[in-house]
Amino acid sequence: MQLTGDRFTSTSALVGNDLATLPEFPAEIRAPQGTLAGVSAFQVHISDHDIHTPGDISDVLVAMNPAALKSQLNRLKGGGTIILNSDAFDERNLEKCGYEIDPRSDGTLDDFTVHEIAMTSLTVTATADLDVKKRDAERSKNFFALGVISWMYTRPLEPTMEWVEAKFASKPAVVAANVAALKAGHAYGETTEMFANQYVVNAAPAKPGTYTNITGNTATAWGMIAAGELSGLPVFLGSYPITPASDILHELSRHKNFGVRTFQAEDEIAGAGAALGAAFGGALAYTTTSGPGVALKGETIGLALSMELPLVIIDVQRGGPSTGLPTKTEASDLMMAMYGRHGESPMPVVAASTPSDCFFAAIEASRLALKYRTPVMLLTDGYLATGAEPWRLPEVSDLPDIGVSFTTEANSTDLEGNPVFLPFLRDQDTLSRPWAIPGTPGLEHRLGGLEKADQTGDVSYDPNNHELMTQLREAKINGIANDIPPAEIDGTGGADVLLVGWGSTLGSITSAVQSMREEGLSVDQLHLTHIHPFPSNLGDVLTKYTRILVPELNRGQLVKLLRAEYLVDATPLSKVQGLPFTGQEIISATKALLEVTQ
Amino acid sequence: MQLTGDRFTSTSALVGNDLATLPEFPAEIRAPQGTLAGVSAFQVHISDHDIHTPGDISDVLVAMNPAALKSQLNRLKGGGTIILNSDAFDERNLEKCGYEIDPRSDGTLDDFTVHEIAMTSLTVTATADLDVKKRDAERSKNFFALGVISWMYTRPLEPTMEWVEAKFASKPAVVAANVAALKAGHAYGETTEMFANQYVVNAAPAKPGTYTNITGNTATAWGMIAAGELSGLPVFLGSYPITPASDILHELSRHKNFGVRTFQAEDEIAGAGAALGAAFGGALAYTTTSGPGVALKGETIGLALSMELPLVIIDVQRGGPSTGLPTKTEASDLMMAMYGRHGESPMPVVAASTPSDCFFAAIEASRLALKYRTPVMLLTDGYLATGAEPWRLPEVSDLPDIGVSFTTEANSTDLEGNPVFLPFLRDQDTLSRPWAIPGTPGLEHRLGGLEKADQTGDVSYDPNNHELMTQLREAKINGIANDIPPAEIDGTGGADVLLVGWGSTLGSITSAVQSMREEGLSVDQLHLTHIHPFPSNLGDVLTKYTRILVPELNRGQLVKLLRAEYLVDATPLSKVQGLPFTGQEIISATKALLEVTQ
Amino acid sequence: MTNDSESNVTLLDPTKRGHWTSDQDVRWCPGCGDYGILAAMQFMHAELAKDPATEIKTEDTVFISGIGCAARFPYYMDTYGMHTIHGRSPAIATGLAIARPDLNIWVVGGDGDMLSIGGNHLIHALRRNVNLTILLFNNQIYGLTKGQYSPTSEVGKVTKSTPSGSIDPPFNPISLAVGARATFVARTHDLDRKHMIDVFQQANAHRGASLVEIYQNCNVFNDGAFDAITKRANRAAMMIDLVDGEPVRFGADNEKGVVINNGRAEVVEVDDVGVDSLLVHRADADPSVSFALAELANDRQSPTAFGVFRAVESPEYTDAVEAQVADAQSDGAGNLSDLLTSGATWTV
Amino acid sequence: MTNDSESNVTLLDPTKRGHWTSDQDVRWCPGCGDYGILAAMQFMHAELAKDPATEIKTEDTVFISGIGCAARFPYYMDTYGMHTIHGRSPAIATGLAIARPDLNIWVVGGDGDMLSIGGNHLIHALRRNVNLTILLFNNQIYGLTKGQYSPTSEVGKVTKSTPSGSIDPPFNPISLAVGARATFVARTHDLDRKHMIDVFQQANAHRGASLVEIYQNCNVFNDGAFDAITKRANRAAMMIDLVDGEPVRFGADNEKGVVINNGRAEVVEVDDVGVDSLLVHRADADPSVSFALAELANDRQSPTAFGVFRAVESPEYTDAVEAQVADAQSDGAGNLSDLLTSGATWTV
Ligand SMILES: Cc1ncc(C[n+]2csc(CCOP(=O)(O)OP(=O)(O)O)c2C)c(N)n1
Ligand SMILES: Cc1ncc(C[n+]2csc(CCOP(=O)(O)OP(=O)(O)O)c2C)c(N)n1
Ligand code: SF4
Ligand code: SF4
Ligand SMILES: [Mg+2]
Ligand SMILES: [Mg+2]
Repeated sequence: MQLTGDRFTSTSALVGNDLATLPEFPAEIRAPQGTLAGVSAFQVHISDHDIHTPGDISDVLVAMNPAALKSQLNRLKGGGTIILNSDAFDERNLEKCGYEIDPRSDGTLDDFTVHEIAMTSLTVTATADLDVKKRDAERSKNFFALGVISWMYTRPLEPTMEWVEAKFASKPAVVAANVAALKAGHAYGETTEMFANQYVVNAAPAKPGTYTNITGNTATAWGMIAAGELSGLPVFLGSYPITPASDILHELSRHKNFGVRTFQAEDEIAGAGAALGAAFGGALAYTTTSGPGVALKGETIGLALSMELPLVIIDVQRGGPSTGLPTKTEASDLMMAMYGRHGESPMPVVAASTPSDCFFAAIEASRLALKYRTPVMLLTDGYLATGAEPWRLPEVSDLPDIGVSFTTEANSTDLEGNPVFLPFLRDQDTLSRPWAIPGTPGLEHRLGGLEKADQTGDVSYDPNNHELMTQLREAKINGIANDIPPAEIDGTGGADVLLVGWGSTLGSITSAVQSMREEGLSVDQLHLTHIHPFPSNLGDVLTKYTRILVPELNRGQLVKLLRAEYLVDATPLSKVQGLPFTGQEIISATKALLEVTQ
Repeated sequence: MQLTGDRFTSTSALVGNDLATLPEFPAEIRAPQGTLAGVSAFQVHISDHDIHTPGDISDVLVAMNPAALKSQLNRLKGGGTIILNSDAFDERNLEKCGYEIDPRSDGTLDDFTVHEIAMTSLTVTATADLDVKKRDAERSKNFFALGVISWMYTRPLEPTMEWVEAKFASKPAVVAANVAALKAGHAYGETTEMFANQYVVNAAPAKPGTYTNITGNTATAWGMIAAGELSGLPVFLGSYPITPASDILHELSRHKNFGVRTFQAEDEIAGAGAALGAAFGGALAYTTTSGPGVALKGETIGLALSMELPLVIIDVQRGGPSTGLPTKTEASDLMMAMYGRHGESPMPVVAASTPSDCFFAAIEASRLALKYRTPVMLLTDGYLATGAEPWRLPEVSDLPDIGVSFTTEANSTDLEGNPVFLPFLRDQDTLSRPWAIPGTPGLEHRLGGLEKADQTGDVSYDPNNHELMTQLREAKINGIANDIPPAEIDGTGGADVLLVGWGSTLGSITSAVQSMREEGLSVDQLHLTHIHPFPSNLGDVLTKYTRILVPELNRGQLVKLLRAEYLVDATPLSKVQGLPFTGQEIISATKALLEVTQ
Repeated sequence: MTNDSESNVTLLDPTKRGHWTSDQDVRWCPGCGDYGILAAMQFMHAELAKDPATEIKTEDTVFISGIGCAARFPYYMDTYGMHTIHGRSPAIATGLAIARPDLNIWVVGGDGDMLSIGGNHLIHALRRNVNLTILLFNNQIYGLTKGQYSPTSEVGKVTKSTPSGSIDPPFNPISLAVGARATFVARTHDLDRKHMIDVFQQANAHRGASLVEIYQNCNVFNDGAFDAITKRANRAAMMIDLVDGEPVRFGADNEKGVVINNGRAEVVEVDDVGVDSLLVHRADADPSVSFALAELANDRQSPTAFGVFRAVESPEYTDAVEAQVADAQSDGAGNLSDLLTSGATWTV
Repeated sequence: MTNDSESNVTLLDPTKRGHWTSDQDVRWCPGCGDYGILAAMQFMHAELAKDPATEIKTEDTVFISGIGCAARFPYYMDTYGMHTIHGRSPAIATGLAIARPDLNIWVVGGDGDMLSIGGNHLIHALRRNVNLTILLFNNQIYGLTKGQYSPTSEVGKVTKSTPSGSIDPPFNPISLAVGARATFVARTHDLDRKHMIDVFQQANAHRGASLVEIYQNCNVFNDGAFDAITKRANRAAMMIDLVDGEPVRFGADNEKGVVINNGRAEVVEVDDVGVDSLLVHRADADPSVSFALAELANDRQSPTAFGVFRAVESPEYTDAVEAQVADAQSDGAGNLSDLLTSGATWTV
C-alpha cells in the first residue's frame, strides 16, 4: 500500500502538469493531503480558470479500499463523485477500518455519485496475457483508475504512457502491465458510458435555508414526483435506457411509494406510446430520453399533439449527430425540439439551466402539459444531468398548484336538447379541450390522429375545418406566452450588449458577465427558460439592444429562432466540444462584438 | 341504361350547382355531351376560376361500362383520371362495344390514372340490408360513383342527399338505396385513401418537342431510374407503403430491367436502414415516404449524415400533423426536413415544383447525394405526386452526368511510408470523403455513428476534433451553395414586391403574377428549388426588395428560414386546407402588401 | 352521441347491440369482412351485459388501434377509444393498462399494423403478459393503402408493390405468438359470428395478453383469400375445431383427426390410427404442442385449426406492477418533504 | 491499418489470426465474454482461409452491428464494417445483402439491440431468409448503458431500472426465431472456442438467414449468468450437445437423454426409456421439434441444448431478387429513352 501511495503521488503530479496543457478545462489530481500511510486514494480537483473554488475540497475521490474512503470522504464535495474499487470492499477490509456496515449500502454515500468498479480483478484480467505475476499485476490497478479518470475528463493517455515507459524503463513487464491497466481503465469508462460528474458553481452567496446536493437527473426525477403530488395525478414514466438520461428512470423506479409507475419499454417509440396511453387514462405521463431517442419519438409526439393530450418529453441532450458523443454535453437538439415532427405541430419547449433548476423546469413543463393538454419538450443536457450543485430546498407549500380537473359531465347539448359531450369544445381562455378519462360514464369518445372536426372531434376532411384546427392548435400554444413570466433582463435594460442564453450555459454566462461588469463593461444578461413560445415581451426587450450575443453549445440554434421571430441581428457564439463554455470564451466574444481591444 | 343516363343528368346538374357554392375550387360534373343513348358515363371538369381551360375536355371520366369508356375516352385529358366500374368489364360487355382486348390491359389507359372499382357489386352489398330488389339496388351504383367523386373533391354529401330525398319522396326505398350507395362510395374513397388527381396547368406555351403526360410520382420514379443510368450505379429503393408516396414504389418495382431493386420493408426505419446499407455497398440508394414516415427516419438519416454516405429521402408531403389528412396536399414538412434530427445535422433540401419537375429534382437530389456523400431530402407533395401535366420529354443526352468514382486505392501513407486508406480524408474542393465499397481489397474500414477522427475515421472523443468534424460537415453542405444555379428573378429584378415560392405553388404563383402584371402591377417572382443551402446570391437578391411575400401551403416555414438567414422582413401567406392556392388568394395578399385598394 | 335510427331505449339498454354502437357511419367497403367482426363484437358485449355478474360497461371499455382499415374499428364502438398511429397500438395500450388496470382494453389492428411495422410491440406485449385482448384482423394484404402485400401474404403474391410476385415467406401469427411466449392464442374467422363471439369472450376473460387472429376477407384487394378454408363448402374438410379436453377431430363425418407424430402435428384418418391415438386438445398443454398445431396452417392446402390454441395461467403484468406499488406503500405513501430531504442536508 | 505488434508477414497471411485483426484497441472490460467470441471469429476466418476452395477474403466480408458492447465487434475485425444505430442492424444488413449478394455479411448485436429495440427487424430478416449470419450476444443485460434488465433477463432480476425486481418473462431467442420461421438456428457459448468456431462456420455456410445465440458473460453487470449451465463443473449435467443424426444424449456418462413426449421435449434417464426411444436429432426436422428442443432452456434449472437446432434449405431472399432482375432483363436491360416514351406521347 505504501508503494501504491507513492505511485499515486508521482502519477498524480505528472497528471497535474500534464493537464495544465489543456487550458479550457483544467483538473488537478492529487494524492490526498495528510494521507495516513496505507490509505490508498486520490482526489481530483476540477476548476474553471475563472472561478476559484476555495479550500482543499475535491470533486472526485478515487478510493481503492474502505480505509481510503473513510479517511478521505470528508474532503470530497457534497454531490461529488466517488470511484471505488469494489474488490476491496470485503468484510475483512471493512472491519479493518472500522466500518460496521458497508458504507455503500447504509446511506453514507447517498449524497454522492458513486461508481463501483471491480478494479483489482479487472486489472488482473487486463494483464493476464502479460508476463507478470498476479501480485504485481494487482499493483497496476491504480493505473486502471487513472485510465478511468482520464476517460471521464477527456485526457489523453499518451503522456502517461510515455512517463510510465521512462520511469520503468528497466522493467518492461511493469511497463506493459501499467499501460495495459491504463488502457483498460480508459476503455472501461468508454464502454460503460461513464460520464464526468461536474460541479456547477452556484454564483449567488448562500441564502439561509436547508441545502442538499443534487444532480440534474435526480432533480428532474424529483420534479416529476413533485408534479404528481402537486397535480394529484399518478406519475407514469415510459422510457428506454439511454445515456445520459437513464438515471431519471433509475431514480423514479425507486419511488413507487409515491404511486409512481415506471415502464422500461422495448424501445423509445413504445416508451412514448405507453406514456401517451397512460395520459389518455388520466396519468401525468412522461417519457425520458436523449437525442437519438427523441428522433424516434417524433411520430408519437405528433399524435399527442393531434389528440391534445398532456405528455412531457424530457430530452437530456448529448453530443450529436447520430450516436455522436454519448457522454459529452451539447445543446444541439433545440431545433429538433421545435420542428422534429411532420406537419404543423407546434409544442412548448422548456429548458432547465442548472441541476437544481431541473426540478422546477420539470414542474413547469408538467404544468403546461396538463393545463394546455399538449406535449411539452423539456430540454436538459448531460452537463446538468450528471453535474451536481448545492440546492436550497424549497418549501413544499411554496410550490405551485398545477392541478387540473377531469371533465365528468356533458359539456353541451344536441339539437334536441340532450346533453352531449364534445371532446374538442375548447376552454375560451386557454383553448384547451376537455380531458375526460375512461371510466367516466356518458363521456365515451374516440380520439385519433386524423384531422378532427372542431368541437365534436369526429374525423373531418373539411378544408376549412383543417385550417381552423391548425390555427387553433397554434393559437393555444402561442397563448402560453401570456401564462409565463415575462423576459427579465439582468442588468440596466439598456447596456451596450445583451447576452442571451438558454440551458446549462447559465453558470458560464453569469460568471462571464460578472467579470466583465467588474471590468467596467456595459453588459446585460437574459436567460430563457421558455423557448417556445417566447415570453410575450421578448421582442420589445431585444429590440432595445444594438448588439446581442447568443452563446450556445451548438452551431447557433436559438439565435436562428430569435432572428426569424424578431428580425434582430443577434450574433451566435458557438461551441461544440462536449464541454461547457469557459468564462473567457464568452468574454472574448463579447469584447469582439463590442470592438473592445483585448 | 336509359334511366341511368337520365339520372346522371339530373344529379350532375345538381352537383354542378351545388359545387358553385365552393368558390375556391369549383368542379363541374356533366353528363357526356353527345352521349349515345345507353352510354353510361359522366365527366368531371375541374378548373381554377382564374384559368380557363379550353374546350370540352374533362379531367375525370367515370365510366360505368366499356361502351362508356370507349365513346368518351377521347374527351378525357391526357393524364386525366378514369374511374371505371370493373364489374361491367366482362367479356360480353367488351364484345358488345367492339373491344377485342380488354382496354384495361392493352396499354390503352397507360396515359391515365385509372381507378378500377367494382361499383355494381359494392353497391349491391351496400344496400343489401335495405328493402330493395337487387336490380333496383344496382341502379344506385351511379350514386356510389358520385360518392367517390364527392370524396375525391371534398364535396359535402348533404345537398345530394337532400335532393335525393326530395326527388324520390314517394319512394323511400329508392331514397334509402341511393343514400346508402352515395355514402358507401364516399366511404370507399376514404377507406382506400383515394386521391384527387389534379391537373397542374402548364403556363408556358407548348414548345416544339415530344410530350407525354406524367404524374409527379411517376416522374419521381423515372428520375430515380434516370439517376441510376446517369451515375452508372444500381438503384436501390427501401420503402414502406404510405399514401401518397406508395406509387413511387409501385412504379419502380415494375422496372427491374434497369437493374432496379425495390424492397418493401417492415417499416419506414427498415426502409431507410436498408437503403443506407445498400449505399454502403455502392448502390444509388433511396427511401420514399410521406410525413409520418419521415418522422420515423430521423435517426437513420442522422447516421447517414455521420457516416457521410449518399442517401436520398423522398418525402411526398401530405396534410399533417399526425395522420392528418392523408389524401390532401400540404407543404408543412419543410422544417422537419431541415431540423428533424438530433444534434447538428445539416443536409441538403431540394423541392420539386411541378409533376414533371419531380424528374429533374430527383436527378438533382441524387447528384448532390452522390457528389457530397450526404443524405438529401427531396420534397414533393400530394398535389404534385398525383397530379399530371404534359411534359416535353428531355433528350437523354442532355441530362447531366452525375457519375462518381469509388476509391479503389490507398489515398495516403503512414509514418513508415506504407500506403493506407483514410476514409475521412476529404476532397479539398467538395469536402467529400472517399467512397470505398466492400469488395475493394486493401481499403477495409469501419464506419459508425460515434464521432470520428478527422481523416482516419477512428472513433474519437477528442473535443477539438468533434468541433472540427461538426464544422467540416456543415461547411461541406454550405459549399453546395456554389454548386447550384444562382437564384434567378423572373421579372425586372426591382419590382415593388417579390413573391418567393417553393414546391407545388409554382403554378398558382405564376398565374397570379401573370394576372397582376396584366393589371399593371410591378411584381417579381422567385421560385426556389434548393432550400438548403440557399443559392449563394439569395441574400443579395432579397435585400433589393422592400416587400417580399412568401405564399406557402403551411403556416409559414420557408419565410422563417429567409428571415433568420437574411434578416429580411418577408411576409408569410399561409394556406392549410389541403388544397392549392387559387390565383385570387395570392393576388389579394399581394395587393394587401402593396396597399393597393382592391 | 345519439343514433337517430334507434330508439333511446335501445341505446340505454346494454343488452342491446345498439348500446355498443357509436353514432359514426361505418366506412368500410361494402362486403368487407370487418363488418362481421364489428357485429360480433357488439353482440358479444350485449350478450355479456345480460349477465349481471360481469358489470360490463361502455365507460370501462377501451378500444385501441393503429392505422389501417381494421384500425378504424374503435370509431364504431360506443366506448372509449384511440385510433393511434401505425403499428404502435400494443405499446400505447400497455401504458394505458399499467396506468388503469381497472379498464377492459381491446387492441385492434391489421396484419400490416400488427406484424409489419408493429411486430415488435406485439411480441413484447405478449411476452410481458399485459392484460390486453389483441385482435389481429388478418386479410393478408394492406387494405387501406390499396393493396400491397403484407407479412402474411403467401409467397408469389402479385400486388402493386410486387408485380413479379412476392418472395418472402409469410409469418404464421399463431406460431410467432407462441414463440413469443403468449399465454393465450386463438384463431377465428369473419364468417362465423358465433365462433367469433365465443373466442372473443374467452380471450377477454383471460387474465393476461390474449392474441386472436381473425381470418378476414378484404373483398376489394384480396377477395377470397380464405375461401379454400372457410367457405362453407370447404369447412368440413379444411377447418379443425379445437375443443378443450376433446380429441382433435374434423371432417364431414369426423373421419379425420390430428396426431402428434415425432413432435409434429399431422392429419390422419381416424380409422387408420384409432381414436385413442388422436391428440386430445388441452389449451394449457406445453407450448410445443400449441406450436405444432399452429404449424398446420403454413400450407394453404392443409386443414387449419381454429379455436383456442393456448390458454395458460401466468402472472399478469399489471398485477405485478400494482403489487410492487402496494408493497412500496405498505409503510404509507411517499411524502414530498421527506423526499427532498432524503439526501444529506445542511442548513445555512 | 497496420498493427505494430505483429509482423507484416502475419498480417498478409490470411490463415493467421492477425490478418483478420484490425488495428483498433479492443475496448471491452477485461474479462468480458466478448473477447472469447472475437478470438473465435478471427481464428475461424484464419482456419477457413486454409481451404483454398473458400476464397475467403477480408474485403468480401462485412460485419454490421447496432449499438451496445457487443455491437463494438466490427471495429475489431479487419474487414469492412458498419457500427450503426441501436436495433437496426438486421434491416441495414438486409439492404446491403440485396444490393451486394456477393458479400459475406455478419450481423452482430446484444440481447437489447436484437430483441428489445431491434426485435422486429430480426424476425423479419429471419422470415425473409436473407443471407445473413446473425450473432446474438446474449448476456441477459444491457451492458453499455450500465446494467438495466433486458428482454432475456430472468423474472425477478434486480437492476438499476428494476430495483424491486423485473416482472416480465424473458424471450427464449431460439423459440422466437423458430416461431419466426428461421431456417437456421443455433446456440453456443463464449467459453468454448471450438464449439463457437464450429457453429459459426455452419451458420455462415447456410444459405439464408442464420441466427446464432451466444451465451456471453458480462462480468461487470451480470457476472456468472450462465454459470449454472456453462461452468465447467456443470457442463456435463446441464449442456445438451445436439449432433445431427445422433440420439440426443448427455450427462457425464451419457446417461441422460431427451425424448419427445406428447409433443414436448423431456429429459429422461436413458436406462429408463431405452436408447431407441430417444429423439434422434435432425436439424432439418419439422420446426415443431426445433421448438420443443428450444423450450428446454426456459427453466434455468433444466439442461439446455447447444449446437444447431435447425438448418433447413429454403429459397434465399437475395437469390429471388436476382432471379426477378435477371428475368426482367432477359430481353435486354432497360433503356432510358424507351422508358420516357413508354406512355402515350405526342409531338408539337
Ligand atoms: C408510419 C406510417 N406508415 C405507413 C402508413 C400507411 N399505412 C396505413 S395503413 C397501412 C397498412 C394497412 O394494412 P393492415 O394493417 O393489414 O390493415 P388493413 O387496411 O388491411 O385492415 C399502411 C402501410 C401510415 N399511416 N403510417
Ligand atoms: C436509439 C437508442 N436508444 C438507446 C440507446 C442506448 N443504448 C445503447 S446500447 C443499449 C443496450 C445495450 O444492451 P445490449 O444490446 O444487450 O448490448 P450489450 O451492451 O449488453 O452487449 C442501449 C439501451 C441508444 N444508443 N440508441
Ligand atoms: S379495402 Fe379491404 S379491408 Fe379495407 S375496408 Fe375495403 S374490403 Fe375492407
Ligand atoms: S459492460 Fe459487460 S458486456 Fe460490456 S464490455 Fe463490460 S463486461 Fe462486456
Ligand atoms: Mg391487412
Ligand atoms: Mg446485453
